[in-house]
Amino acid sequence: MPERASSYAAEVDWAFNFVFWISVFFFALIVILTVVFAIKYRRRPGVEADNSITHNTKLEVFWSVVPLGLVIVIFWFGFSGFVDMRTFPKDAMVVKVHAKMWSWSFEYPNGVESTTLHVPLGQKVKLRMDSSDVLHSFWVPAFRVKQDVVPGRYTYLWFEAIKTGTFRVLCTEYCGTGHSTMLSAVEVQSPEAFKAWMAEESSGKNLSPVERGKKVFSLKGCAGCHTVTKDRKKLVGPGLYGIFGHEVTLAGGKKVLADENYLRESILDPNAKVVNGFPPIMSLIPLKDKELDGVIEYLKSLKD
Amino acid sequence: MSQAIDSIHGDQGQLSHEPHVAHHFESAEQQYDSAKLGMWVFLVTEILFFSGLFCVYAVYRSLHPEVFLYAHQWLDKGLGALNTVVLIISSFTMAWAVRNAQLGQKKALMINLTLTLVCAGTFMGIKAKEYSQKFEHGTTWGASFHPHDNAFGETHDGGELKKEDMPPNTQLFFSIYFALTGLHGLHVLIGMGLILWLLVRAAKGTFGPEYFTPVDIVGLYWHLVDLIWIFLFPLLYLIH
Amino acid sequence: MSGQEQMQGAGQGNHGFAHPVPMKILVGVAAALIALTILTVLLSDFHFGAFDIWIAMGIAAAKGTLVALFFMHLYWDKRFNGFVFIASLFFVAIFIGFVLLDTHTYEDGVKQYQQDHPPSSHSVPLSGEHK
Amino acid sequence: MTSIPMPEEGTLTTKPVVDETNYLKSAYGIKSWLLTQDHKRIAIMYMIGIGIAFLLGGLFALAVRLELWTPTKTIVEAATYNKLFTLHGAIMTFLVLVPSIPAILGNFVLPMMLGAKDVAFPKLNLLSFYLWLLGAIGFVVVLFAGDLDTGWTFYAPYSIRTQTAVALAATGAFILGFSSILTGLNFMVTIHKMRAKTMGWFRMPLLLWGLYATSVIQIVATPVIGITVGMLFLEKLFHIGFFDPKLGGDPVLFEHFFWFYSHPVVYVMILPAMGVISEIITAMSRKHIFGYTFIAFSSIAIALFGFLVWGHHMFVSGQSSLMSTIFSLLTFSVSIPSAIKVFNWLATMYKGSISLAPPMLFAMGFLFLFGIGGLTGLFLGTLNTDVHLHDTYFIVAHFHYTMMGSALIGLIGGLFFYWPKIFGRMYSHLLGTISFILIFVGFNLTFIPQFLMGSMGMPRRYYNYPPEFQAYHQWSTVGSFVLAAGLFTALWCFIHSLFRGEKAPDNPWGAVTLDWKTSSPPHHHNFDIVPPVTDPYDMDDVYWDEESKGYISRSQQAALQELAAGVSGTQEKNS
Repeated sequence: MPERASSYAAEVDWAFNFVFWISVFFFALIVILTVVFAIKYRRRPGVEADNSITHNTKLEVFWSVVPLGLVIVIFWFGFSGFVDMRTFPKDAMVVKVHAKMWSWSFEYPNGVESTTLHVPLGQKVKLRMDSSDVLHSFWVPAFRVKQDVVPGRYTYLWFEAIKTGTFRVLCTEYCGTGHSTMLSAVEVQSPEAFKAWMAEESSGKNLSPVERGKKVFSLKGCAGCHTVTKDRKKLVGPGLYGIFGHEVTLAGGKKVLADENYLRESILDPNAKVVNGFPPIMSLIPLKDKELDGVIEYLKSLKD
Repeated sequence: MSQAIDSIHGDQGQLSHEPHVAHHFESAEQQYDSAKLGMWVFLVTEILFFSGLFCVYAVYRSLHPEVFLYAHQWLDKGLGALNTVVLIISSFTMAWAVRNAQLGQKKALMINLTLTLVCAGTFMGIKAKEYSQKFEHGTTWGASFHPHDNAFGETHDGGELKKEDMPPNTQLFFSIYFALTGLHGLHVLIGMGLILWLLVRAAKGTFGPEYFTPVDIVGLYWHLVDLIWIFLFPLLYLIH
Repeated sequence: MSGQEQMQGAGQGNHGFAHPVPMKILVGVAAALIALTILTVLLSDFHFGAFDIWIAMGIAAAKGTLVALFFMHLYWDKRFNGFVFIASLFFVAIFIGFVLLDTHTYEDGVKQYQQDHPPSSHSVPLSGEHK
Repeated sequence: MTSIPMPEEGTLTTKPVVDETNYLKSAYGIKSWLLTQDHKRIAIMYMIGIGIAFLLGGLFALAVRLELWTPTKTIVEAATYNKLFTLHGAIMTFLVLVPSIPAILGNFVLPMMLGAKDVAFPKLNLLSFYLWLLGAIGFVVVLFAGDLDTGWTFYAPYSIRTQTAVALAATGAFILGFSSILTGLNFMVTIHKMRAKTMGWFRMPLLLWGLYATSVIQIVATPVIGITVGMLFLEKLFHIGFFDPKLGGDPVLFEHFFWFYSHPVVYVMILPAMGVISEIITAMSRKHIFGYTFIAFSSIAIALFGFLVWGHHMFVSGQSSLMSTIFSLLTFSVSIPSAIKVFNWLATMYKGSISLAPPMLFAMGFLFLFGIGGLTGLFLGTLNTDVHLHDTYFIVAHFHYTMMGSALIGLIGGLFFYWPKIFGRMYSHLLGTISFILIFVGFNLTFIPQFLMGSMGMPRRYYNYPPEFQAYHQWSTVGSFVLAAGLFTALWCFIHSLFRGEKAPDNPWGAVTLDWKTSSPPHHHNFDIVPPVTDPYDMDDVYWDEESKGYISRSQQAALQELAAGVSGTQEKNS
């Protein structure tokens, strides 16, 4: 099992090992008996099978009731651990998690947004998660915590980090081509480092439009489908490097100049003018005006 | 050992076979019981098949009761009740037809089968009228749910439908309505096909006291279709 | 059922397993079904609060039992056919019961989401994204 | 029908000799196969069809394993990889595992075990084969009509949005569901109505209890996947909005619908395999089964409890905590009947005289692999460990141990067991043993590493994976090729036996059930005279006959002599 970095990780591991050793015991019992019987009673001339044994109700009831008792105990450990996971502490810091096709973004109570979840050590954190397109699942192996993110409703999850460090976040509910690139990280920092990080982030309000555009571009997950590298590599969507001011051919064969209006319209109503050869599946991403202007400035800045 | 079998094989192996009994059954009764049990097991699969839609109905009615209260006023209770009575009569004539087949009354059997077909036709006619009304109002299922202005105003049973208090997700009701009644209608059509096939064979006089299984089997299927409508009618039309 | 009818049915040279339902029962059951239909329609004008659904379902169940027992021969049939029919209702009950139980217990997550993102009530969002 | 007088060999050189006592030779020509109503011929057609589907599914599996050799792109792009694992999953479950044992071994053996001439509805039996074929063609057409990249579970919002051929795959699954329903219906009615005169429920072989429990599940669960796939079809074409959150639908509702079928269906896969293992272990250990009633009722218990537990697939999917707790508690109720069966099989082997022929090797392999498969299920039924382990490679390994390791090994063991009866040919035990060793080693080498990486943080269905898991993936890929080699060896052993296998005796293993009291290959309509029904596991009823190198049943021989005496007696009277 991976390292233990959350309050109930130890409990989960305990239950895991408990079930593990019970399974090893029964498995060894089955394998040894099979091998011993196969060798001891192998077919030899002159040795007849004792065909008289047909059943022994007492023995059979024994090996029905004993496993039943064992599994009830296993259920109890699993259940008590589960209760801790699903009772949400009142004093937890609520962070809104937005999952979308192939990227995570975290929104703090004071409005700061980030693509990685920064958490102070020992602080209980409650995540309120929603998805804007398909099912995703938020999994931090080090915290032993996982919860699907379902579009159309909020799903919740809480944890308390007990170790500082960076812990990987993965998506475990299949969500399409970029399912395996939908990674993020939980940065557990000391309270001071967290305050410093938060201050630096919230001060970032007066970024220049291009910097803000760059931040929004990665935050809203545009990078999941569009590349900004020179090679204009096609992912699900077209590469956007040097797109500004060039002609693009649309699905109907019509040619359109990719000027500021075209970029603005393609963000506000993605499927109005889809470039030829691409599926019309870009979902609507709500952007504030400053963010929209920032993204357009950022796209304009992508030229050699 | 095989020679012993061959010598015995000659006279005793061949059972006295009645006309309608397949070779692998010992007696007509075993064949009849097998057919009945097979049909009942098939009816179980039909019940489970419809249970999926009844479950969707139950879930969305419990999640959005206001949608069902509002949207069911678009349905015409009178037509629904009439349809239920039509199907009950068709079920009655079908049961009567099974009785006629068992007693070998060929003419009565054909009359009853035709009556059942006529009732089924009326049922589908009334359904078609209701559907056309829905399409006219634009109150269809899921994404294509756009009620036009003529959909609002005075309803069949005197209520008043105003556009502004239409709750969100009203399309759910009509998705369920069209899924349930559509699937049921499909089963009615299949039933009509089967009864037509029975009518043709009855005309040739194949059914009598010693061989009436197909009439009995189609009768069971038809009664199940009626049974499903009996539950469907109050759930969709009589919501209050 | 009435011995005389059964004997007469059996007497007609069939194999004793054909059992025609007497006319009295057929007509009686049909009349009862129509009466119950009228009853349930009339009752729909009265409001009994939470009981409405149960009354409607009760009447429908009564009609269903009538159809199953007499029109579908279960009353005279082998016990196992009836058992198969009842067992299927048991499985349907488990299926709908567990799903409903789950729907109710996760409802608050859905309600809060809909407060924050009210789906536009009138026209359904027809933007291309889910074409 | 009296046996047709044999024309001498030479006269009809072109037309081969019609031999009633061998169903393979009782009629010739393609039409006699394609339109046959003989349950034995339908079983062979299923065997060929399912074999090809298994080959196709296996190739997809090897492609997936090859792609996972390196953390990033090895042979295919992400989109193709998604299609590969989806089609591997869909073909293996819908086309191969669900019909496999009931359709192949069940179809062949069930009527004979009951002493009947055929299943209750032979035409329906042929119809379900052609429905299976139609569904299979549907899936093959999906390959060319845009593939399928939703995972075999078709989960809601993604399966509605994606541009791949989900509607076509849904139709294919619907038709396959219908075929499965009809087979289940056929078997249930046959077991109820066509048992031999003196064969009560508790004198039936345990494979029939397994098949009966399987048909109960097929009849009650399959219609629900039919309506689910139908609704998905309506969702794709008409946007009906049951599962699409944009139209007020609820994706978790789809999961409920899907798993209400898909959990019981894993018991459709395992129960027939357990039945076959009961037959193999008793015959090979020359011992009466230990605890017949417990094993019989545990099959029914697994079938019924199987309907109460589907929620353990959805602990983290947004299902409420209350329901997760209820489902977790009920899930543990299913593990008890499986435990009873395994212990009873072990008790059967106690004090037996165990031959290590290939069927027994596969039966013991089954005990080993099902042991791991069943016990790892405990981790996933426990609530808090499943939160960590859900949708990881731990789950992939678990269900491969139960599906591939138990159901498929049960099928291959069953084929090795019934092969002499089906084709009248023995096979080389050496080839069979080699194939077992390769399959056993390859299988464990493939899936043990997946348990480890699953618990350490490797999610399911990942095209690019974190580099630290590369070693595990590479071991797993090597294992999968060893497993493939083992499977091809088994195939070669079977084909080799068809041509060079020597003639099989009627009862090579000494089983006592009625199907072994027919000739190998059996008569066109199984029995002329149904042999007397004995206790299905009373091994004293048969004795080893050195001359025919097979077992002969004392009760059957006595009945035949008595009948012969009776016939000669009447001939004296009326002559």
